Amino acid sequence: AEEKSIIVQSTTSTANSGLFDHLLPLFQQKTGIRVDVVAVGTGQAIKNAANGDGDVLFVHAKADEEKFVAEGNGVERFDVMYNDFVVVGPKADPAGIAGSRDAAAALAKVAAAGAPFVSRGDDSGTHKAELKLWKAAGVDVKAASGGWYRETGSGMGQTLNIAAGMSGYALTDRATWAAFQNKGELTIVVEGDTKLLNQYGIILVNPVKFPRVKAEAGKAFVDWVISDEGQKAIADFKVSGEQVFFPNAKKAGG
Amino acid sequence: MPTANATVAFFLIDTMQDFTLAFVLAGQLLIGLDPTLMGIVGLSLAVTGSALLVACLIGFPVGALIGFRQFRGRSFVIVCLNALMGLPPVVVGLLVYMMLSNAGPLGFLQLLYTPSAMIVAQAVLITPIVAALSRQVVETLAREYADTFRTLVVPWPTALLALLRDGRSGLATVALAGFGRAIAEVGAVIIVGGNIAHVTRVMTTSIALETSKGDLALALALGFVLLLIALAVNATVAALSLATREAGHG
Amino acid sequence: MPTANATVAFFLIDTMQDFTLAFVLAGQLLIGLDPTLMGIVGLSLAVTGSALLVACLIGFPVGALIGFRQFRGRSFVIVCLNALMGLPPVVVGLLVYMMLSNAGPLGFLQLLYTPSAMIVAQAVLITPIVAALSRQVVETLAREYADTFRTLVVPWPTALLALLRDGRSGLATVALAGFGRAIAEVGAVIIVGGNIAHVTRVMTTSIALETSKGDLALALALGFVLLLIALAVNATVAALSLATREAGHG
Amino acid sequence: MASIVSTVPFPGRFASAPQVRTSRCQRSLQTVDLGFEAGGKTILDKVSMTLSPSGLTVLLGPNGAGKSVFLRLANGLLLPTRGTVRWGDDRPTDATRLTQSFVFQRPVLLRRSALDNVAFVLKLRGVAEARGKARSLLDAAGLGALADRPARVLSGGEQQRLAIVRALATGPGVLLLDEPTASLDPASVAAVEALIRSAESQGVKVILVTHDVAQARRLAHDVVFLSGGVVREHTAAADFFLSPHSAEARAYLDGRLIPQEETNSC
Amino acid sequence: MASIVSTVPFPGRFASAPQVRTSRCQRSLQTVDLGFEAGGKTILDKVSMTLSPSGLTVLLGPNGAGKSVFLRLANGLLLPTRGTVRWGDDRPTDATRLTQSFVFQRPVLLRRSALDNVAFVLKLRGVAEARGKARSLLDAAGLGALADRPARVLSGGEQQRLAIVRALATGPGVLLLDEPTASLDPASVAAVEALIRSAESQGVKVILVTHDVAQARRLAHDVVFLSGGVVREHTAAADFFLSPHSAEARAYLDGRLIPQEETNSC
Ligand SMILES: Nc1ncnc2c1ncn2[C@@H]1O[C@H](COP(=O)(O)OP(=O)(O)OP(=O)(O)O)[C@@H](O)[C@H]1O
Ligand SMILES: Nc1ncnc2c1ncn2[C@@H]1O[C@H](COP(=O)(O)OP(=O)(O)OP(=O)(O)O)[C@@H](O)[C@H]1O
Ligand SMILES: [Mg+2]
Ligand SMILES: [Mg+2]
Repeated sequence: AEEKSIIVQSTTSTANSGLFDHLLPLFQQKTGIRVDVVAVGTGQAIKNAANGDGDVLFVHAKADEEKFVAEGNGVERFDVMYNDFVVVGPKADPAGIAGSRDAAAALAKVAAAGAPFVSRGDDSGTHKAELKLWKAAGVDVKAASGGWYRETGSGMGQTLNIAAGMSGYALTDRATWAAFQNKGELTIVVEGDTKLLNQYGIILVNPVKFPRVKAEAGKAFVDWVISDEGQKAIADFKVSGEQVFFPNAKKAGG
Repeated sequence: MPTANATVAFFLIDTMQDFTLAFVLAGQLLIGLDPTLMGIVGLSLAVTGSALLVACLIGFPVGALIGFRQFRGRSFVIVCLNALMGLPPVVVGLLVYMMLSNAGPLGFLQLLYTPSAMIVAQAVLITPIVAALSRQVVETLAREYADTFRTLVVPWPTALLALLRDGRSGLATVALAGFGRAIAEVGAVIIVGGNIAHVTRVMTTSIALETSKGDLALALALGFVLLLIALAVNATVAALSLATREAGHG
Repeated sequence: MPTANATVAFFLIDTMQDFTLAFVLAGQLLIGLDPTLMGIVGLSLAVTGSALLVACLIGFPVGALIGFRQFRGRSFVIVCLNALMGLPPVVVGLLVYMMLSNAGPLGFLQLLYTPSAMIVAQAVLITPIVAALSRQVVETLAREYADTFRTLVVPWPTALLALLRDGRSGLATVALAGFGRAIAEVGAVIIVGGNIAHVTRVMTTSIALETSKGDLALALALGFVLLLIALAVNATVAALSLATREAGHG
Repeated sequence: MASIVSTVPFPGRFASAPQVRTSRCQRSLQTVDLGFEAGGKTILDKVSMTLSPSGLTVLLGPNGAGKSVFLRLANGLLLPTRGTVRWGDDRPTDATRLTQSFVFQRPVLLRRSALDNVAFVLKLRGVAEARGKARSLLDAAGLGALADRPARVLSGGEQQRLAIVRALATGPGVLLLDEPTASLDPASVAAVEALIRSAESQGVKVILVTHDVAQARRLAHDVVFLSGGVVREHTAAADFFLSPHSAEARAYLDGRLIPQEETNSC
Repeated sequence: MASIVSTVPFPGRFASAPQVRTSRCQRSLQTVDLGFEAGGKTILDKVSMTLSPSGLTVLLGPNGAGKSVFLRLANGLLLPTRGTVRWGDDRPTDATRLTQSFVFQRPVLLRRSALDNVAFVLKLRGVAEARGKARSLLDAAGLGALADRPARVLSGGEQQRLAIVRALATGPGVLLLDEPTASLDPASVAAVEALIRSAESQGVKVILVTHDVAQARRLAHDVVFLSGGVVREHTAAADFFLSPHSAEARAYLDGRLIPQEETNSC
């Protein structure tokens, strides 16, 4: 029997957390559909999906996702889950922000101390969230770029590697952080601010616009992810014994 | 500052640990014959092998032709060919992606995110390299043979074959350079292959993935495995070409 | 299905648009002499130029030595050297990262995320390539000269210099191959350089960044600019070596 | 001499060589005001002469006179920078080269076995069973024992002989021979001379460059004497060796240095 | 002959060549049961002989006899597969090679100008103002006009002459000459012979390979005759040319083929 498979365009941070390794076998066992994940930058994932290269888009950049649907590239967006961002930094904590729950204030201190801050600088969901925080903190990072503010223009894991290498601060999603192996001197310094929530959405690529989209199998995946079963599977996913994604599909109206 | 010194010492042990850990891991991976790893290694070899075959089938004759024929604009062609050795993999990946994308002219072939797409991308990447280096290698021999071939009125296809045949030991190194570039390449295959587990994941994309997960030791271990594969391939080629050279015709 | 067909036609235009847009953008970038872009181009050339210099200074003599000296285990050394052409940039990046990181043995140099680190990584990457290809190029000449040098009792450093000198046209292609590999490389420089805006951002890391942002047209435009730079460098080298060849000594 | 021919390393097998040339009608070589410059030097200057369509012409002249360059121009491997070369009405082209065989002063052998070197040209001319024929040609030339050796390891004289066998294998109408016996032992010299004679007697035009004056004496119908890139004389052999017209040729035959003023060669 | 020497292209400048050799005491070349195999063939077999430490020895023999291989073994460029070669008490090493100059049958010139080819060996021997000296050596040899030409474009004879100049430039104690006049015009042959004589008269040991029997007659003190890799005789020149002992040498001198049974060469 020929194996059915779909392609999901997603982001490196989602894939690197290990979530898909947990979810996909469950889904395949149930439906017989194999899910192939292409993990790239958020922008690239959306662009790929907009070219019809993929059946499902699973990212965390709400505004861009809504635009994607509005332009007719996707059928409908569903909230899936959220996790939260944390600020990590060197144990030595040169900016003295450890333990703070106010992310914007903490970042302002980092800027004031001129301590190295490593930004993804790649227009990803995480990067956009970070820029919002800087705005709230009233810091013009564009001007500091190249000085204490370092735009790495790379993925989350790579950016964390760089933060570890230069003992700098960085904003990361908790899932990637939990799965990240090269922590070195880094530790979480700020967490728990409500401004640090990170919402994930899932969209079936529009089969009317892209006739080659495997609509049935794709829809099955979307439906499963936002179903009770899928949501429970997400809640069950743990990194080092810790839950990192919090399902919220029902609330968002799936 | 005794504490600072102690910290430094600790770090030293730290990366050295990563390093030795990588060796141990590489050994374990190899001894364990982990089926996932074997699949990845197999795909790497299959993709790069196919791409190299294509690149040699095109690059050798093209390089040899440019190497021995005199024609207008030859220098210009050589400069372009040499410049194409600097084709960035990511650019090749993008170009191939645009062609093979569902929104692209060849989308109907449904090759994107398949090993075939990776073969295409690697072949595009290394064909200019194989051609440019073949040109250089063949040119030395071509200069030696040129007058003899002209006075004998050797038609160019025959001349081409003769140059490729008699220059094969040099061309083996060229092919190995192409192989090295392709097997080590990640930028192109990750764009057109998508690094999909069990489908298009190869050694280099695995290394990139583990690096971005921060598992440097595992990334390095995979790198050592890749180098070992490259070594095995090179040794095989060397053994084969030594056999010809011992026949005295090298 | 008229609609489907119409849609397909529309899509075709879609990636083609990206493509033409890339050309237009590349033109604008070049004409506009955008200072950020110029900085990036300058850094690319400086890093790759320095790395190539190091690679040639080491790789040429090493390759030439292996090319003309007979010693035990020579074939083995050649196989290893050829295999090192398949050194993946990411692995090189990791190794250099581990050395230069604060936790590494050379961390005190504070080179990580500086252009120097990128030079080191590229040099490590291409030195084996330059050496392996030089070996091949020099070997032809070395075989020709071997008996003459032996009967004249030419000490090896002199022989080395003579081979490098008289084989320079072939070595130019080798250097260009090394240049191409280095200027196109992204995996190593992004790990040790960090692609930090205004500090260590080069052409290839910019291309990778724009790609991951999904701005394929801009990524491609940068790729074209990079190719144009490679073309310019190659043309310069060709002009220089043509000058020597016209003197008749090629 | 006939008795030698049958035992020397090149028995008269030329008559049985594959006859590929479609037209045996020979055409005379004519040069008009031929000149060649390279590296900023005039290497040949104002060479105007006509060689008869058959018979053996010897090209004599000191080192650097331009003899090899002349042969290359005649074969069309070099293009004149002035004047013209014609075989009958034709400039040298692939078509004329197909009827000619050129043995270079430093023969270039393919990096293959001796046998494959000969088989290569036979295949090129569409001869069936090329390898078998090549082997019998080598056997006939007394090189059979060397057939499977890489051509590159042959001795100097063996290489030269292989090049001659290869040149004759195609059954040419014109033979351009650039010092073909320079490295040969006396017996091989005699054999090659016998071959040349035999070819010539079958109507093959031979242009031979040699420094072996005795050989020139033995073989030449007419002699062209070159020095400093200039034809000093073109004389029937009998006259030339009796008393050459030009001072340069006299000096050459006497083994004296040609006065520097009159030449541009060394 | 003396009057020629002063006008020929190689005036007797050997005496003024840089004298690098530290010890003029020549040592005799002695081979014991020397054998060489390659490609599965025996190329030299059981060569045992002693050459006197001075004077000119001519090595004669048909093509493929093993003459060039013998010279290479003597110089130490090849290692014997059997037996030994000794210069006095020493095996061939860099030290012995430093006192020897070898002109190959096919001289290899560096891909540089003629001048740079000579300057290269002078620099190698630590001669000051190498380029200036090289130029005067070329001038003295009548090759001054070619000094700045790439060596690769020189004519065959010019290349051979350049190689000889280069070999003499280092002032060797032993000269190994492999058919050095094969492509030379008669005047250059005379000049080279004069040079060889002059070197020899100063105590330089010369081992000369040639197919020019007349030249051998003019120059040889003793003759070693090789065929099929075997020394057929080693005779004083006077005796050899009067009546060689071996059938092979007689055949060679008569220009006859050496009977196949007795040789392993072609
Ligand atoms: N490309 C070139 N550039 C400069 N000089 C050249 C070039 N080709 C040939 N020559 C010169 O032209 C002259 C004639 O060369 P040619 O080979 O025809 O001499 P030749 O008569 O065959 O001499 P030989 O008897 O030594 O073979 C030589 O002096 C040579 O140096
Ligand atoms: N590496 C090799 N493998 C096989 N045969 C070889 C090798 N080297 C030399 N020979 C053979 O050894 C024989 C002797 O060669 P050598 O060059 O010494 O001859 P020679 O006496 O100098 O002849 P010539 O007068 O033609 O120069 C030749 O028949 C040659 O083919
Ligand atoms: Mg000549
Ligand atoms: Mg010889």
